[in-house]
Amino acid sequence: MSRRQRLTLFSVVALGLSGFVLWAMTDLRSFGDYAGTYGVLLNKVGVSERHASNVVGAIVFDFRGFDTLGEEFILFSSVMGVAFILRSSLKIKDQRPLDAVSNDATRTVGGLMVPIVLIMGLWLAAYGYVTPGGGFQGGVAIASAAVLVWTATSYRAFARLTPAPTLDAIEGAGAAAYVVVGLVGLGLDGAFLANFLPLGTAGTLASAGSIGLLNWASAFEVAAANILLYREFFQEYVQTFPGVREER
Amino acid sequence: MILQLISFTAVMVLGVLVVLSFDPLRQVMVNGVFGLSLVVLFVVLQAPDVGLSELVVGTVAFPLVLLATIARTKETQRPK
Amino acid sequence: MAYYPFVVAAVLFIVGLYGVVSSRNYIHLAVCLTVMQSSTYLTLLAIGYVHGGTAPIYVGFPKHTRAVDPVVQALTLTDVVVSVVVLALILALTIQAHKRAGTVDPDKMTEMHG
Amino acid sequence: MLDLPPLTVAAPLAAAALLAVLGSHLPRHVVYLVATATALGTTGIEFAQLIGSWPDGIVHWFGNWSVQHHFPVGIAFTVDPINASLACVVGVLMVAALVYSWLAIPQVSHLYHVLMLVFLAGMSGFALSGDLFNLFVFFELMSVTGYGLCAFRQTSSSVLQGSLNFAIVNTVGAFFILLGIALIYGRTGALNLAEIARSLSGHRPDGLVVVAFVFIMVGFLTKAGAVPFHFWLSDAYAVAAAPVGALYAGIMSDLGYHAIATVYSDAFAPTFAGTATAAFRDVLITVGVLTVVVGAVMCFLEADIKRQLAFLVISHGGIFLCGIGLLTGQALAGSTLYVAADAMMKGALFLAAGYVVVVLGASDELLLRGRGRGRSHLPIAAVFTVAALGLAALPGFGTWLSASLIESSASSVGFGWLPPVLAAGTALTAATILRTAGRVFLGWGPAHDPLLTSSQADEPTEGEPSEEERHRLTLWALVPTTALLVIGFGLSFAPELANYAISAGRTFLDTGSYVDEILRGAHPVAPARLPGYAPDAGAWAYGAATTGGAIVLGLVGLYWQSLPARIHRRLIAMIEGPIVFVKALHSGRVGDMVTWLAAGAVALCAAGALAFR
Repeated sequence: MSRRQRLTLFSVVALGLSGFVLWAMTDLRSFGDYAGTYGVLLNKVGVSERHASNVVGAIVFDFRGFDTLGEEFILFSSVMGVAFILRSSLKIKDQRPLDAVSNDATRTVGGLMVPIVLIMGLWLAAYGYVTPGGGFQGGVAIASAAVLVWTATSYRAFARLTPAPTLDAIEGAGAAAYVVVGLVGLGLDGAFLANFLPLGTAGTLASAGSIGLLNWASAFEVAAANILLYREFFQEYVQTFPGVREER
Repeated sequence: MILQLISFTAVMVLGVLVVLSFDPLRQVMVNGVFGLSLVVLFVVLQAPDVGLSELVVGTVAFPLVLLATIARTKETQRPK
Repeated sequence: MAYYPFVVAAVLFIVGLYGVVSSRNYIHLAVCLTVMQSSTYLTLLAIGYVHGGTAPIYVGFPKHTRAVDPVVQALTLTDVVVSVVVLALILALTIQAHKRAGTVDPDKMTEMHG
Repeated sequence: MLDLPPLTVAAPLAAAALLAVLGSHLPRHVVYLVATATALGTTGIEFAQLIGSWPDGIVHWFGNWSVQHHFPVGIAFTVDPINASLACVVGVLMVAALVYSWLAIPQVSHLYHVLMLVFLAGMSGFALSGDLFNLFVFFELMSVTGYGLCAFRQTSSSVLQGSLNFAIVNTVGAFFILLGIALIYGRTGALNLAEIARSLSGHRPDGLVVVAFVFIMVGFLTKAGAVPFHFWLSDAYAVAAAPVGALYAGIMSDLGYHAIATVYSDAFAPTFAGTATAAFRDVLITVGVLTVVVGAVMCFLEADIKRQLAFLVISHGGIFLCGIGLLTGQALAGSTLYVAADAMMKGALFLAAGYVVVVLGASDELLLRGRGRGRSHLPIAAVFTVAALGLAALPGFGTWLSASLIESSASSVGFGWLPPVLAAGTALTAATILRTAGRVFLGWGPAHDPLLTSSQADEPTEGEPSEEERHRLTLWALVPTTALLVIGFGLSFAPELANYAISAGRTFLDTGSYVDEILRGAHPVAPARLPGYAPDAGAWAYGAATTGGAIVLGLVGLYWQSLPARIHRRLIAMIEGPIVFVKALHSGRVGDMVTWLAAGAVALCAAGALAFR
């Protein structure tokens, strides 16, 4: 098809598609009027049965914790896939112009931000099942702190601070830990990912049983996975600087 | 109610703008604003968990990955 | 207002689809995919919203407060992760495609069929 | 005793995570050993699970969150003999693919093994899940690892283009699924398939239910490569490395079709009961026949071996869809056995094609003409030909037995015209492979053919293999290929297999007992005794027609230019127009593909609206 033919066909199709989508959506209950069984039930029993004050956290790591296992591995394998595709096996030469910024003010602010963002990330991860947040959000925030290291100092400092083998190990260990917690549940309680720890008091850190373990496993996995992802793309970016040659 | 109306409309308008920004660099910026409008909407819809996710993803992960790719593919390329 | 959120979601879906179909740049196309994906976030969260409901987090609230549906929020969280992942993979492929073919235009990369 | 279903996913995932940690420090052979042993172990678990699933099925509730307050609050794997046998096929193919990789590409990075193991887990989970959103999660897991694996050898831009198209089109398909899930959740407030069925039953389907079901179907049809959602598939599968392609072709596509059967019979069948069932049957069979025909024709017109196989996958997927679409227990049984037997043939052929590419240095049939002559190429020639005969449903063997189940079931629901169409498609695709074998290994036929799409490039589509690879590849690499062929052919000799399958197929389609089993923990009534299926005369005729047709059409494909000029000129004039048209549709542009995807979605919605309103 030529471009024009494609867009003509698409305009007809888009018209039909919007019609059907709207037809379906107007059969929903009107906005704000929802009373679905699943959500209502979990809102009712989530805190009492799981002792997790954040019901979303309880769903993510327990009621539907198996979805999250899949999600962890989606992230995990995409990092593997990106590394596999980019094959950044090239050594970045020790070149000076690899730094993102050379402005002192930016560096100072960036440097100050690193601990703040890091602590924020840890806090988000730690209180995931008590207040909003959780392993994923915390993990990405921790990874952002590592990015700030780059803006504040140099690419080399960033690369040295985040050695790929260590990150590989953390990522793999986090992902494996999730599976292992699941398997322990299978061994002790007969169901994969079944809770095997005391539930504790809702609203405190020592609550919610094995949700805490899964939460931390995923926080480590997500943080390492994100840093690895950024690294892959940074290495591509760094190659655009003059003086850096591709090896292949 | 008004807040919901405004944030939904903002998301819609910005989403259309993202698609219609053909220059990649410009699109990254518009996309960043679009991401923020989504965060606001999620908070308005009482979904702070999702809002936080979108915040960390939209302000760090998306722009970083996109900017690196844009920089990498910008140079005039020699054929293989 | 009763169906406005769903209309917004439908608009984003179709507009994102238009972006994917008409795009001349894989980077632009990947971002259009995330716009399409945000349509699914909107649909999910709008479905689970309850007028006057609070967030499904029970700290400092009496237990009988009406809250919005927590399940759709959990689903949306997974959805957000998927969006990052897909974007990263497509962009990685785009970088490699640019190295090999020297272009990021989907329509120019059709050497397979002439 | 441990419950087996979660282990089919957990075991490969744990091994993948372990390899990610240790892989870069271990010698390659150790990495291969760990990966292959894990795949082998997982396959063992899957077979044990298949045996355990007869006849009652196995339900595993993750986290012990089963039905509470009369509602399923967790996620369940619902294993029945049908999906358990598909999981076995996944395992067998993965073992063969890893063994082949070990022999053919031993130096690959450990990331490859990590991705392969996650891919195994993704496909197993996708086959077994009984929860709508969990199905989506495994769909994405399978897809994401697939995108990474597709860009295996990026020496040419066609590899990257194929991978990009794969990623983009499948992602759009996934959004359709997600929107469908959101809609159905908005209606039923449930994600468990049985609970959705209970909630929907007794209500006539309205716009929401129809559109939601169609959108979910669109995503799965995209993964499966049904016409008109298939345009990405031929580009992606043709460029995938042989072992990866064997998995895509052998089972990943077919899992998409299986997911449609699952979602339909476990969740939507009650609300579609009555006249709508007939309409649904018509829709599925229309799509299936279209897929069979377009795939077979494109396959026959292709000169590149890998692209021939890609279109063959599309065409044979259509047969599978027709078997599902007949909505009888026997046809579903036939379909499942067909997937199993055909997967072995397709997997074997992809591995054999990979071998040909490395050893003979090209993937274009015309270019390779006569290059495969000589005693040293005898084994690969034999494997290639035997696989082609297997695809042609050689009477008495695995693929034939399963095709005969579909064939004899079709007329019972008023689709007597269907078997000839399926036979024609089967014959045409098998003829293509036989033609290629004849041209490459015997030097038959001319070196030019104006009908065939040929790049005439010396570089194979999947990229140039290194000299080292060529040197290293020995006849041992044909061992996994041969093993697959033996399994595929031998299936028909497993005692009572067809009868067990028919019985399982009937249970699979019985939504009522499924819902009772999941939501009330009731055990389904075990079938009193096995049906006594024996292939009749029609089945033998079917097999004779496909095999004979394949040989005749293969010869026609080789020698049609030698026909008297008058005849062959008229022939060309007759078919040229449609051929040019169909070829032009396969433009390889992602914008076109997505447009066709959306057009297909609209067409299906319209069909649904007409049928149910």
